[in-house]
Amino acid sequence: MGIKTFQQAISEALALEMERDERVIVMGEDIVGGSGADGEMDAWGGPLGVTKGLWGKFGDRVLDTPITESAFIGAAIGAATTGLRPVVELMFIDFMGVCFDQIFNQAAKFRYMFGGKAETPVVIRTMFGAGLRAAAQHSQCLYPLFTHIPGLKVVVPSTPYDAKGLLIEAIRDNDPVIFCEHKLLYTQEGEVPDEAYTIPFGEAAVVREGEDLTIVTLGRMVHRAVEAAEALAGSGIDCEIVDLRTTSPMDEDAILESVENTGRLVVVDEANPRCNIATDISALVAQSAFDALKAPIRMVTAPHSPVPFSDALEDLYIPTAASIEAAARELAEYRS
Amino acid sequence: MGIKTFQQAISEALALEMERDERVIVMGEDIVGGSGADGEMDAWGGPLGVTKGLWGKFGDRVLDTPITESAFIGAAIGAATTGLRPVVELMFIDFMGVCFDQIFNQAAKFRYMFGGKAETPVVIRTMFGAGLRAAAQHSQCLYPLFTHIPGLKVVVPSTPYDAKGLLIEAIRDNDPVIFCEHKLLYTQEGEVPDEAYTIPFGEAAVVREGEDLTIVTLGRMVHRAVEAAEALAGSGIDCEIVDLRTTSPMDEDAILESVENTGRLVVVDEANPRCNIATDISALVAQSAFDALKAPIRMVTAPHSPVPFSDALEDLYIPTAASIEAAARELAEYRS
Amino acid sequence: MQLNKDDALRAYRTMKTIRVFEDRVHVEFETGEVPGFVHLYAGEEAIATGVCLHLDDGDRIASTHRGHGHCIAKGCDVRGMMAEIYGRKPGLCAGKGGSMHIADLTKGMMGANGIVGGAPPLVCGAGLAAKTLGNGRVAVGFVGDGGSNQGTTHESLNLASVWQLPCIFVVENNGYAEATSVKYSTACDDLADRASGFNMPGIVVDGHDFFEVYEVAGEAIDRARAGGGPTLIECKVNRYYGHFEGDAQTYRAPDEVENVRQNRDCIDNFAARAVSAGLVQEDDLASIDRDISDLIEDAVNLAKAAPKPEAEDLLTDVYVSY
Amino acid sequence: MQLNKDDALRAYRTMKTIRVFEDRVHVEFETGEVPGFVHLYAGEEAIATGVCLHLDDGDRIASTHRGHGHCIAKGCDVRGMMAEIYGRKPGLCAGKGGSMHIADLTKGMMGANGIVGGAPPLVCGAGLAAKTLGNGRVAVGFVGDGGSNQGTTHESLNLASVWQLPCIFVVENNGYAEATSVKYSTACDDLADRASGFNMPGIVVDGHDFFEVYEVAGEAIDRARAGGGPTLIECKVNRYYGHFEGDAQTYRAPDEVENVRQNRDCIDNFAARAVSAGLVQEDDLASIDRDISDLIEDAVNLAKAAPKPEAEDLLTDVYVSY
Ligand SMILES: Cc1ncc(C[n+]2csc(CCOP(=O)(O)OP(=O)(O)O)c2C)c(N)n1
Ligand SMILES: Cc1ncc(C[n+]2csc(CCOP(=O)(O)OP(=O)(O)O)c2C)c(N)n1
Ligand SMILES: [Mg+2]
Ligand SMILES: [Mg+2]
Repeated sequence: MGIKTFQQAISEALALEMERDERVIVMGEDIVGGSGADGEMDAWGGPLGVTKGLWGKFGDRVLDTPITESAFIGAAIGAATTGLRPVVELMFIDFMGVCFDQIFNQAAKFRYMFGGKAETPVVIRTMFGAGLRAAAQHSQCLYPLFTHIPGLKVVVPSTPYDAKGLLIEAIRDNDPVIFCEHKLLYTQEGEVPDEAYTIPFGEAAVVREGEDLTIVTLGRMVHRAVEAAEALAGSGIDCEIVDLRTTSPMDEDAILESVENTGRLVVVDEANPRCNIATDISALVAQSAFDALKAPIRMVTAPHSPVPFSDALEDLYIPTAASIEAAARELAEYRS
Repeated sequence: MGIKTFQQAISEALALEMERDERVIVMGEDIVGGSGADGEMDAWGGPLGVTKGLWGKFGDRVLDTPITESAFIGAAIGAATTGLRPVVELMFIDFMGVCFDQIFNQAAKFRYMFGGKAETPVVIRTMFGAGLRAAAQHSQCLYPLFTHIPGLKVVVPSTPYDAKGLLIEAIRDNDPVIFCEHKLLYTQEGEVPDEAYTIPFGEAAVVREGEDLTIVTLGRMVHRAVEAAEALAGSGIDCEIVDLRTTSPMDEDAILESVENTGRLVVVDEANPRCNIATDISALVAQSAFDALKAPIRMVTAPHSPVPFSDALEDLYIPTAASIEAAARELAEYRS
Repeated sequence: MQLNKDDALRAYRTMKTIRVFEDRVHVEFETGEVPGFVHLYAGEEAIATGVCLHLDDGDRIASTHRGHGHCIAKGCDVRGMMAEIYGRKPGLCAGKGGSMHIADLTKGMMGANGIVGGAPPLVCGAGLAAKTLGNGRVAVGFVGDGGSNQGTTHESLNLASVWQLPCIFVVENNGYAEATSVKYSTACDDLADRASGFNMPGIVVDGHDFFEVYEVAGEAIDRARAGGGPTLIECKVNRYYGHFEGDAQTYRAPDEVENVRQNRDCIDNFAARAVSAGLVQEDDLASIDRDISDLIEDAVNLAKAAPKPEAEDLLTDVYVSY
Repeated sequence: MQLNKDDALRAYRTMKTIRVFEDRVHVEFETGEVPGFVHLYAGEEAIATGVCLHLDDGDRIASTHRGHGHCIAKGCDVRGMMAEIYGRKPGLCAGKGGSMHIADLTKGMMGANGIVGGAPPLVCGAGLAAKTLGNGRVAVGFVGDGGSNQGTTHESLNLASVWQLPCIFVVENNGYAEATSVKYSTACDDLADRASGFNMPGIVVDGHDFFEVYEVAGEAIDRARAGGGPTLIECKVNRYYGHFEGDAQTYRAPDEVENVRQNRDCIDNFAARAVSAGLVQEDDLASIDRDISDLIEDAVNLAKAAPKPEAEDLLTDVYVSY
C-alpha cells in the first residue's frame, strides 16, 4: 500500500500481470524507445514514460512497433485469438482512425460472428482528453465511439486505485477492452495496494453520497464534479456523484438507483455532445426512471466543435466545476 | 416529374450536378466497373448499379479506384480543399474503419483547425443498414459515429424525393457531408421532379401529423414507423412522425415542438443502442421538453450485438413495425 | 519437394471437394435459398490446397471474403460450412457468420473476412504468438490482388519483416477486384515485386499449378518455421465464377474463363500429371469423386433440413448491457 | 539545374529563416510560454527549401507534425506562424490550430498534420485537382521515415501512380520516428526502394545538400508538370533537436548531432559553396541575416503581445447544432 500516481498504478498493473502470466505481452510505439538506435534502450517508456522499466524486466515481451497502427493493433488482436494476451498501446485515442477497422470489425465481432468460438483477450490502452494544448488531433475523448460498438468493453478510470484494478481486470478479461487514460490524470495521486486486485466491469463507484441531486460522470470530470459538489454543499445542495468507471458494460442499476433517490440528474461528459455518454445516460434515465425525475436532465459537455489549440479557448471548451455547479443549481431550483 | 426509385433519384442528382458544375467529380470502387479489363466498361456502376451511366456521360470525371479507401477518400478530401467538389463512394459504411482518420481528423477538422481558412466540399456517399443477410461487416448503421464528430454533416434520407434534394444540397454545401443510403431503400418509389432542387439540412419532415404521441425516426425506419402508426390509428392512437432527414445538423425545434404537443415520445433507430441517435434525441427531449412529457421516453433500436447473418436472427434484430407499435401502445396507456 | 501417394490423394480430395462444394453452392444460390453475398473460389483450388497441405491444426491461416476454399483446405467441417452458408444453427458459426465469416479456431482457421485487407495484420499476430511461444508454428495470410493494395497489407509486410515473423503472405491474383482489372488498380508488374521493399523474398507462381504452389509454399513455410522470416508469394490465377453470385461479368472477355477451364484447370491438370506419373490411379480418383459427391449431397440436405437459430440465440456470444 | 543569384539568395533566406525561427522557438519553449507539442525542423532546412523553391502559390504541399519549415518555405507569413504557435488571435489559424496545424491554403500550404501519414492521401487529391482542372500544378507531400511505413503512404503511392498524378512524395528520413531508429522500424535499406513496387522513380538524396535536393526535386516536379507522373524522393538527413521539445534524446549517440552540425550543416555548406562559386557575396548573406534576425524578433514580440482568442471565437468556423 502507499500513495502512488495514476501512472504508477498502470505500470504496476502491467508488471504484475506480466509476471503472473507469460502470455501477457506489451507493445506499442516507443513504449520502450531507442530500438535500433545507438543510444540507450528504454529511453522513453512511451511518450509520457508510463511503460518505462517494463523492457528491463521483461525483455522481448515488451515490443516497440513501427508507426503502423493497423498492423500492430491488428497483430495484437490476431495474437489474442491464437494464444497470447496482448496489451497494446494506441498512443493517442485520436489515432483510432487509422486502425479502427481492426478494432470494431475484427476484434469486436469475432466472438459473435464466429458463433462463440473465438476469444479475443486484447487490451488497447490509449490516452485521451483535452487540457494539454495538444489541439484538435491529440485531445479528443472518442470513448463514445467505442461504446457504441457491441463487442467492445470500454473502461475510463478516474483514480489510481481504479486504474490498477480495472487494468488487471481488463487483462484477465476474454473480450477486447479499450482502456482509456485521461492524459491529465497521470500525475493524480491516491492509495494503491501493492498487490494485484481486480475491479469488476459494469460496477460504478458512488464517490460521494447525497440526497438532492445525482451527478453521473467519468474520467477526469469526476474530479471536477467533486469540486462542484463541495461548492454546492456550501449552499445546502447535497450531490451524489456516480463515477461510471466503465461505459460498456455500464452500471445502469447504480445510475437508476441514485436518480430514484434524488430525482435530479446532471450528466457530465468531457466528450463532444452528440451521441455521447451524457446522451446515453440521459436517455436511459428518461426511459427507465422517468417517474422519479423532478426536473429536466441537464447535460454538461464540451461543445460541438473540434478541440481548439489556444489555452484561452481550450479552457472554455472543457467543462468546468463552475459549469457543473451552475447546471446543478439550476436543477435544484427548478420548479415546473 | 414522375415516379422514380430512390436509386434513380440519386443517380439523377449526381448527373444534374455534374452537368451544372464541372468541378463535381465522382469516384469510388467499381462505380464504373470494367476499368483495365477486356470486356465492357461501365459494367457495374457500383455493386448495386446506382452510378451506372455516369461514366458514359462524363467520362474521366467518373473514376474507378483501387481498394484503398484511405487513399482515395483522402484524395477526394484533398481535392475538395484545392478546387474540386468530389462525390466519393464508400461502398459500405462498414468500411469506414479503414479510412476514418481522413474523414474525422482531416476533412471534419480543417475548417475549424485552420481558423476558418479552408473549405472542404466533399460528399461521401455510403450504403448502410441491415436486412440483406450481409452479416456483421456489411450491415451496420454507424451514422451515430459520424454524428458524434463536429465538423461533419450527416444525411440519412428515407424517400426518393428527399434523397435527390438532400444530395444536391450536399454537393453544393462547403462542408464534408456523409450521405447515408439504406441499402433496402434503393427500390423504394416516389414522386421525384426532373429538375434540380435542394432540401436544406437541419429541417426534419413531419411525415404524419398526430396528437397523441411523437415518433422520431430516420432512414428505413420511417417506413416501419408509418406502418406502426397506421395500425395504431385503428386503436385511436394518433401518432405524429418526425423524419429527421439529417442527424447533423439536427432539427431540434421540430422534435421539441412535436413532443410539446403530444407529450409522448418513441424514438426509433436501426442503429445499435449505445450512444446512438435514439439516445441523442431522448436526451435532448429530457433536457429541453421535460415539462411536456407525460410518460417515459421509449427507444426502439437494434440490440447491442453485431448483426447476425441468419435471416431468422436478422429479422429479430431489426426493429419492426410491431415493436414500434408495442412501444407506442405502452406509452399511450402509461399512467404514472 | 517430393509428393507421396497419400499427399497426392489428399491434394486431389481437397481440390475436388472445394470444386464440387463451390459448383453446388453456385447451383443452390440460383434457387434463391442461399442468403447474402457469396463469393466462390472455383478455379483457384490449387492455391489453398498447395499451401495448406503443409500445415496442421496448430498452424494458422486467415482468409478473405472468398474463403470457402481456404476453410476446406484447412480442415473445416464441410457439413458445418454448408449449414453456415444456409444460416442454420448447426453451422460452423451457429448461423451468425455466414459465407463471409466462416472460422474454426480449433482447426487454425482464423476466419474468412468481409473486409478487404483485413487478414494480414491478424496473421502477423498469429505469427507473433508462434514466435513468442516458440512453438514452431507458422501463419499464412491470403489476400487478393485488390486487397494487396490496401494499406493494411503493406503495413503487415513491413511488420512481419521487422519482427521476422513466421508468416507467409499469399496473394491470389485472379486478375480482378470485383469488376476492376489488376492492370488498372495496381501500379506494378508483379505484385511479388513489392516484397523487395520489405526485405523479403517475393515469388510469382502459376496458381493453376498445384505442384508449383506446393513447392514454393513448402519452401517458404520451412523457412518461416526455421526462423527465416516471412515470404510473399503471388499466385496468378483465374476465378471461374463472377465476383459474387449474381455478377453478370460483362467486364470479362467472352472466352476468358472458358479457355482456362479447357486448358489450365488446376484439377484436370493435377489429375492428368499425377496419373501419368504413376503417382495415383484413375480408380483412386474416381473413388474420391464418389465420396465427395456423397459428402456434398449430404451437406446440402443436412443444411436445408437443419433448424435456423432462434430468438434465444440472438444475444448469446456477446457482452450485452443496455 | 542552374541556380541564379536571386534564387540562391531566396534559398539562403528561406533556410536561414527556418533555422532562426526554430532556434528561437526552442529557446522560447523553455520559458514555458509556448503551449502544446512543438516539433522543430532545424537541420532539415535544405529539403523544404530545395523542393519549394520550384513551386509557387498555385502548387500545393501537405506537411507533417514537423511542419514549420515547410510552411516557411511555401511562403506562409512568419509573424502569423509565430502568433499561431503562441495560440494568439492574429495567428495564421486564429489560434485554433497551433504548431501542428499551421495551414494557409492561399499559399498552397494544405496544412501541417498531427497524424503520421495523414498527408499523402490529401496530396493525391491536390494532384487529382490539378490534373482534372488541367492547370499544370503539382502537389508535394512530405512524410517522415516513420510515416513512410503507414498504410496511407503506400496506398497513396499506388493511387498517384495508377492515376499518373502530378505528385511528388518527399520522405524526410531523419533516422528516427520519435525514439525509434529507422533501422528498427523499416524493413528495407532505402525507403526509395519502395518506389519500384509502385512503378515510379525512387531517388535517394543527401538531405543536407541543398543543391542535390533542388536538382532532384526540380526534375521530378518538371516531369510531374509535364504529365509524367509521380516520383518518390528520399532525403537522408538529421534533426538537430529532439523529437519534440522536452525530449531528452538519450536514445541518440552522444556526438551524433554535433558531428552533423560541424561538418554537414545544410546552411553553412550552402553558404560556403555559393560564396566560393561567386554566386553570392558574404555581404548579401550578412544582410539577409540581419533581416531575419529582425523579423524573428519582431514575430516573437508581436506574438507575445497579441491577444488570445475569446469566448466568441470558440464556436465560429464549425457548423454547430446541439
Ligand atoms: C475495405 C473493403 N473495401 C471494399 C470492399 C468491397 N469488396 C469486397 S471484395 C472486393 C474485391 C476484392 O478483390 P480481390 O482482393 O482481388 O479479391 P477477389 O475477390 O478477386 O478474390 C471488394 C472491393 C470490402 N469488402 N472491404
Ligand atoms: C497515426 C499516428 N501515430 C502516431 C503518432 C505519434 N507520433 C507523432 S510524430 C511520430 C514520429 C514520426 O516519425 P517520422 O515520420 O520519422 O517523422 P519525424 O518526427 O522524424 O520528422 C509519432 C509516432 C501520430 N501523430 N499519428
Ligand atoms: Mg482478385
Ligand atoms: Mg523521422
